[in-house]
Amino acid sequence: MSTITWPILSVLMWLPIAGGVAMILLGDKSIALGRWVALITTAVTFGISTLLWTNFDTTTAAMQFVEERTWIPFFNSYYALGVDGFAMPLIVLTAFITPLVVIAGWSVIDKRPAQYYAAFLILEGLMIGVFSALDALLFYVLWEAMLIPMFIIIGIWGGPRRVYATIKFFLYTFLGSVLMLVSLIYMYLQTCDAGQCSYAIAEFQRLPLGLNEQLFIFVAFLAAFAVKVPMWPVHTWLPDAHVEAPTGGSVILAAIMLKMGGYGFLRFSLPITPDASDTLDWLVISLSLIGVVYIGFVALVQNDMKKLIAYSSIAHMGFVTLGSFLTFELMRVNSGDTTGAAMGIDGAMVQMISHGLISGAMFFCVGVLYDRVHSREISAYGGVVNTMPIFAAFMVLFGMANSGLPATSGFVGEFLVILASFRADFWYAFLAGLTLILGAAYTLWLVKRVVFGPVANHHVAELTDVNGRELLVLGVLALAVLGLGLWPAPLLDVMRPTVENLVQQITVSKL
Amino acid sequence: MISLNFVLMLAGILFALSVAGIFLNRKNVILLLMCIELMLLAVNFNFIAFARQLGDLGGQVFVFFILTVAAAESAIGLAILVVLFRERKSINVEQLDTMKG
Amino acid sequence: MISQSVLLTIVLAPLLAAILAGIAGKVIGRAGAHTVTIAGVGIAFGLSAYVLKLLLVDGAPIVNQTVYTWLVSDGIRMEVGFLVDNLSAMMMTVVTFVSLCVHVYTIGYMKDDPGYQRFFAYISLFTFSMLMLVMSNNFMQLFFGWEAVGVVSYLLIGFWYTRPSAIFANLKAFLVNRVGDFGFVLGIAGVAYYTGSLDYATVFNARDAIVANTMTIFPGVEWQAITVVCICLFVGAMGKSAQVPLHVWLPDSMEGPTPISALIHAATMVTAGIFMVARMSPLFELSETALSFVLVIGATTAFFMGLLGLVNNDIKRVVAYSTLSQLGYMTVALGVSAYAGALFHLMTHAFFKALLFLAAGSVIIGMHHEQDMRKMGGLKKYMPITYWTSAIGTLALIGFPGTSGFFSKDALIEAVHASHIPGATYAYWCVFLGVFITAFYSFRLVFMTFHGPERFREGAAHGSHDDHAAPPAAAAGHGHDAHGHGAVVAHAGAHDDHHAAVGHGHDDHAKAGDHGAAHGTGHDDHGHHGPVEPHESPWVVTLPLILLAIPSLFIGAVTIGPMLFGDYFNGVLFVSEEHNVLGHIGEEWHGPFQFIVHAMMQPPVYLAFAGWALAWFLYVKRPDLPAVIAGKFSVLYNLFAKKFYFDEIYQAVFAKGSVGLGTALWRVGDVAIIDGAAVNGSARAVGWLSGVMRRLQSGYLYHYAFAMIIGLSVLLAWYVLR
Amino acid sequence: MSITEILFYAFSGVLLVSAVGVITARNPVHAALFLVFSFFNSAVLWMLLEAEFLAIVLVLVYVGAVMVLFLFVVMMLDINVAQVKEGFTRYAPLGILIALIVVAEIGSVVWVKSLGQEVTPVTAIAAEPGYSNTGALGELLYTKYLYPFELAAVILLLAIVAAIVLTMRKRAGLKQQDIGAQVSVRAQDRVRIVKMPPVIEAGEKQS
Repeated sequence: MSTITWPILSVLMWLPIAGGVAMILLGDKSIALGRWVALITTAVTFGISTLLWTNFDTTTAAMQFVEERTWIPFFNSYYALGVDGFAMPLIVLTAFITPLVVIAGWSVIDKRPAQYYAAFLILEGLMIGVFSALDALLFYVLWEAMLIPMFIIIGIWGGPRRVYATIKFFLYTFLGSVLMLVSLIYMYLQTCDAGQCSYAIAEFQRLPLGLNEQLFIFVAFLAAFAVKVPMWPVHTWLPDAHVEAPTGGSVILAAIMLKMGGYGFLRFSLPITPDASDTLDWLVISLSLIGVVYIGFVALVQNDMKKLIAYSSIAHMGFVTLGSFLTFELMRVNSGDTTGAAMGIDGAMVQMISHGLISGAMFFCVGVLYDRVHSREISAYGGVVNTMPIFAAFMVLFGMANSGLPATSGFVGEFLVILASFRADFWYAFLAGLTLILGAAYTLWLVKRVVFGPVANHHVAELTDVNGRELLVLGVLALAVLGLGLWPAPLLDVMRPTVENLVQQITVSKL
Repeated sequence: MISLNFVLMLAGILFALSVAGIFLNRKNVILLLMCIELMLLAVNFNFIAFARQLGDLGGQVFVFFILTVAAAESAIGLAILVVLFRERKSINVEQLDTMKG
Repeated sequence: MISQSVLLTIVLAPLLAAILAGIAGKVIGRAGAHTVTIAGVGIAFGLSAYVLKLLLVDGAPIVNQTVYTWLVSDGIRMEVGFLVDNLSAMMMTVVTFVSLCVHVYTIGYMKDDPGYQRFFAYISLFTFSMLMLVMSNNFMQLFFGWEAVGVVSYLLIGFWYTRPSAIFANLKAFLVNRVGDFGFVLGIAGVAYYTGSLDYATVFNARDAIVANTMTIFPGVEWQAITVVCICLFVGAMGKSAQVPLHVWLPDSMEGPTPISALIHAATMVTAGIFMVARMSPLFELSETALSFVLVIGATTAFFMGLLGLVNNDIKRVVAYSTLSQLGYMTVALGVSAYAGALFHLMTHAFFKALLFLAAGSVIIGMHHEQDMRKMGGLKKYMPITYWTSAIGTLALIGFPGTSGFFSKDALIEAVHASHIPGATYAYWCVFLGVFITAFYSFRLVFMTFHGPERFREGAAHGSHDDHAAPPAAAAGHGHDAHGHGAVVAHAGAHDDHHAAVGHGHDDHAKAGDHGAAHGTGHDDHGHHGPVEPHESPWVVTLPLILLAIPSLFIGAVTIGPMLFGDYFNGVLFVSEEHNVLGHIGEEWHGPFQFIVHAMMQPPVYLAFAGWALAWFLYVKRPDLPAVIAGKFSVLYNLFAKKFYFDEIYQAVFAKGSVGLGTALWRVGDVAIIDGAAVNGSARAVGWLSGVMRRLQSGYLYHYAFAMIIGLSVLLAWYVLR
Repeated sequence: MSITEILFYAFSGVLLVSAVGVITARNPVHAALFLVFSFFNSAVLWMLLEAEFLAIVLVLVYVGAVMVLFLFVVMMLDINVAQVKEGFTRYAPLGILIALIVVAEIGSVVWVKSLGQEVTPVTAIAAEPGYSNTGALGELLYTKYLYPFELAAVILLLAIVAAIVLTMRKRAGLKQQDIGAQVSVRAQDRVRIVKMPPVIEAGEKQS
């Protein structure tokens, strides 16, 4: 029972933004204070987000903690917030990762630190807003607004090719999302024709649409979300963005921003255009599988640690899209039986959360090394374990999690998706399962070349092991990764009504 | 009674003349400005003719505003011209290609 | 009644010990680390034995209970729980017993190693994982244990992480295992699909649902679902139990310290595949195709991997090949539905193979980390306990009548003989000839090591200028091999396997970063240049040898009755009537003694004696002959020495192929096509277009004015003429 | 044909002729004078079209102010007429063609599509007794069009300021008063207090 009477979602959304503004006002001179402001703001946000979890009603698929205020009366658009089983875990994840990012950047960022933190805080607020927006216009505005802080983070604190990377990142994501805007406006006009103009996502989901309309809308959504996920072949912005981004930027990008694509598929594509999804699911599934296998091979040959992890992110996110779109194939193969559909979506969601933790952790690991040696090249390392045993232990743990070891969170999502995809087609499961081999190959080869072996050069010989701050970040992430891997049931319980509702919703044709 | 058509035709010819003037005097900014004045005059004719025809003084009010804006425009235009001449010692339009892409 | 808390204690005691030793290793120190882990494993062993007693003596009911619900998705409950019946109780006891022995042994073996606490943490963690695997009551947890033992094995093979060969071997081991796990996961997915559950009991009850289905994997070919599922599951077993063609990791895994070779790569983990297939016997029984597949793979492994043991000179690798071959025997037993026989052999093998490995380790300690058998000989008088215990192990391995290995192996061969499923004849010949080979290479090892001249003395004399064709890489790989006796280092290239090329490592104690001088202190007592004087190992090493020798000798005779022909596995293993070879043999069962008498009239025993005799002839009587024979049959010799070129082929096809494919996809797909043509290409197209368009921008005001006017008149014309 | 029509045609003809003069005159001064002349003609025509106030404004503002401005500028700037007129006829055919097209288009709208006939004339506003064009216009401007009117005033102000800002320049070597600098000056900028050791001259000592 949601017993919270105060507007918790607004607080979650605006508190970090207010903190960010405060950071800008404080300026770089009082950065010692500013860091604490940032940390406390994010920590409090995380604290509040846990209330979201504890007060969440796991028996209903309805939106919870709903707030609604008129926003733009002319468009009948509302500042409407609310969460269900999809949004809530992602919000908690966002609130969980951001304090870690703040801690990770504690003494590392010396160029305009106040603005650095401000960007992250504002970004956090916007991301929470995206996950909780119930109004499509609000969603869109926040969705685009989110690009700005990330653009700034990569563009100012990024590496040498940051300009290329930021522009690529921005254009890619923007190109996708303007198409989404078109279809949102189209649906808005459709609601007007139906009598009551509305941008409410729930209205869109109820909107009766013909197959052709659905196909266009679906493709527009696909453009927006596939870029964000990212799916093959619109993935090439991600490695570049990751390579150039500062550690914190990479973490947020991989851990949370990529999830927006998956979230979008679940929130928009599937329920709004079920028939188009049915028609085009082969496309999404084949792109996902190509992503898993193709990207797996590409990841194998990367020389740059961040690029490797970025590619592995793409491969892992392939599971999200695969799991989300299995329903229709399942119905076709098993003559209308949707058993397994919920498992696929469950798997997709768990994969999102778990990938958020693991890829974040992997990027933190790279960041730890980068802060010391200032190189991301794999060949610049070797035998790190000799000088940084504690770090090496974490790196191996996260590497194992990244390759989907049971008892780490990385396993849960992949396992569920493989189980579900086997129901649809043996070859789906076969190709998806290849990630067990490929994921282990590229991750552990990375671990082998970086962590193990004799000390490779004097840089490695001079390394010092993780300090307390880094230990805290990595330790917290390790606990989360193991915790989710050992007992994922609470997460699944939170999502169950929403997932079942979604499956039920998408199996009913709108035609 | 002056027929509306004749006034409109007069304005049209005047307008066409000023268009031709822009083509002819393309190098002389002052003459270009004058042609624009002439063009506005042609437009004003239409407003006035319709104001009379429809018995609506709104047209004349518009002419009033056009005159105001045209006066302002020519004042600023000429000021720019003066500055330009001061800089370049010429008002030859062909030397003004800083907007070249 | 077996309470859940007992079971939890069995599992968690080693885990807690591992965590304690791993995280607080510095705090509790070396003695603390081995104390807590031995205590943890000791508790686990004690309670396992207690549970076994409860089951067997007190007739406690089988435990099948859930500890907690891992997750519920789409109606499928995935739980963590325990199934303790006679099978798992047996496995638990064996695992914890061998593990306990290995823990004690490690105190001696690793005493100078800087990673002492870490090592104990790992092996304790391994014990935990293995227990989770065998005690599981569902596929999910089985898979957890399955992967967890793989990870610990990965960590332990790469224990000496500064050695390039070790970290190459551990990556290879993990990846090859992952290939198996890939099949295994598909099998589990299939099980979940057809039965809607992952719980053993539910699945076995619903197995008819699998049989009823067919599936089309390749268009036009209908497969029985049960066959696909079973073969997928067996692929997992092939990875873990190192069956051809996924066997390549096991010989390389000898890069790890010897205790773990004994514990993981001989006694317990590699038998997980055998255990799993036995557990799944209700499923495998339903598909004769799958059984045939199992049989053929097992037979191939049993015979051909044995052949490789003939030519190897590394003491650990010979034992490793014998492990491969013995795993093949077990798999053959599974293939002919003699699950009990496989498990029986698994158990006896666990004891005698752990014994052999630990004995080999003891020899290695005694020889100051020399692993090449050609540098040994005549050790009998220096290391009597090691000699006698390894002799017992060898006798058990070759199936000397009366030893435990004899009972399990002979029953197994009988079972294959009695079977009629496709492939049984091939399998019979494989295991039959395998007996001879096993006996030959086992005694070759014994004779080369313990008998004959004391070759280690010559080795030191001219070891430093050995003219082995050691590639530079090998030399580099040994740069840190700082033991102060050059002979050992120089023999790096002596091994005939190509892994010397990547720096084959001796089982030494070199630790990362211990470059020469730094390490010297730890080995002061070993750091002599003169002839190596072998010595008997300390009691912590010999005690486990003796402890393991006892069951190696006797456990077969004691347990063959109930396990093979009795009702020990009733209700656990399922054998359909037409496959029941053991039942068939069991009709003639009149006790162990009669079994021996009966076996003495059969050829296998004499084959074993023949192998023994041949080994004696070639390595004691005429030690000059082997080289001559090798020269005569150089093609065959090279084939064996190169391990049938599996490594080379895999390296070329899979490793190089993947990297090549990855590079091609990246360079061509991503960089050239997607980024180059599509992304930057569209940017360039826009650039080109604007380059064209900019010519329109002459910069002349009047051009713009003209354009406006012309546009205006055109617009007007369109408006007028419309 | 009434007298107004005759007057209309007459002045129209003169207007067109003088317009041609504007665009063809070689000398910009002549062009400006032609423009003045056409404005005068227009003012007459506007009176005929019952827009008396605007006619007066046209003469006063345009002829009186704007055109004088033009003339000032023309005379102020030393324009190289020959250079400016160079290539005069290069675009002439195109210009004439465009002009003809525009005329044809407008003509077709007016005559072929009979725009004039479609617009039904209302009773002339001037017919009411006591009607004053200026008064009526004023009433509209100060009521209905008050906002635009004020905006127009702002635009004019803007034009004034802009014209001044654009053309004002500081000549080098010209001594000018800088009020800002004068006001913001501080004492220490002007007076420098120098501490000096007392110098005792040799002669003083003696005396």
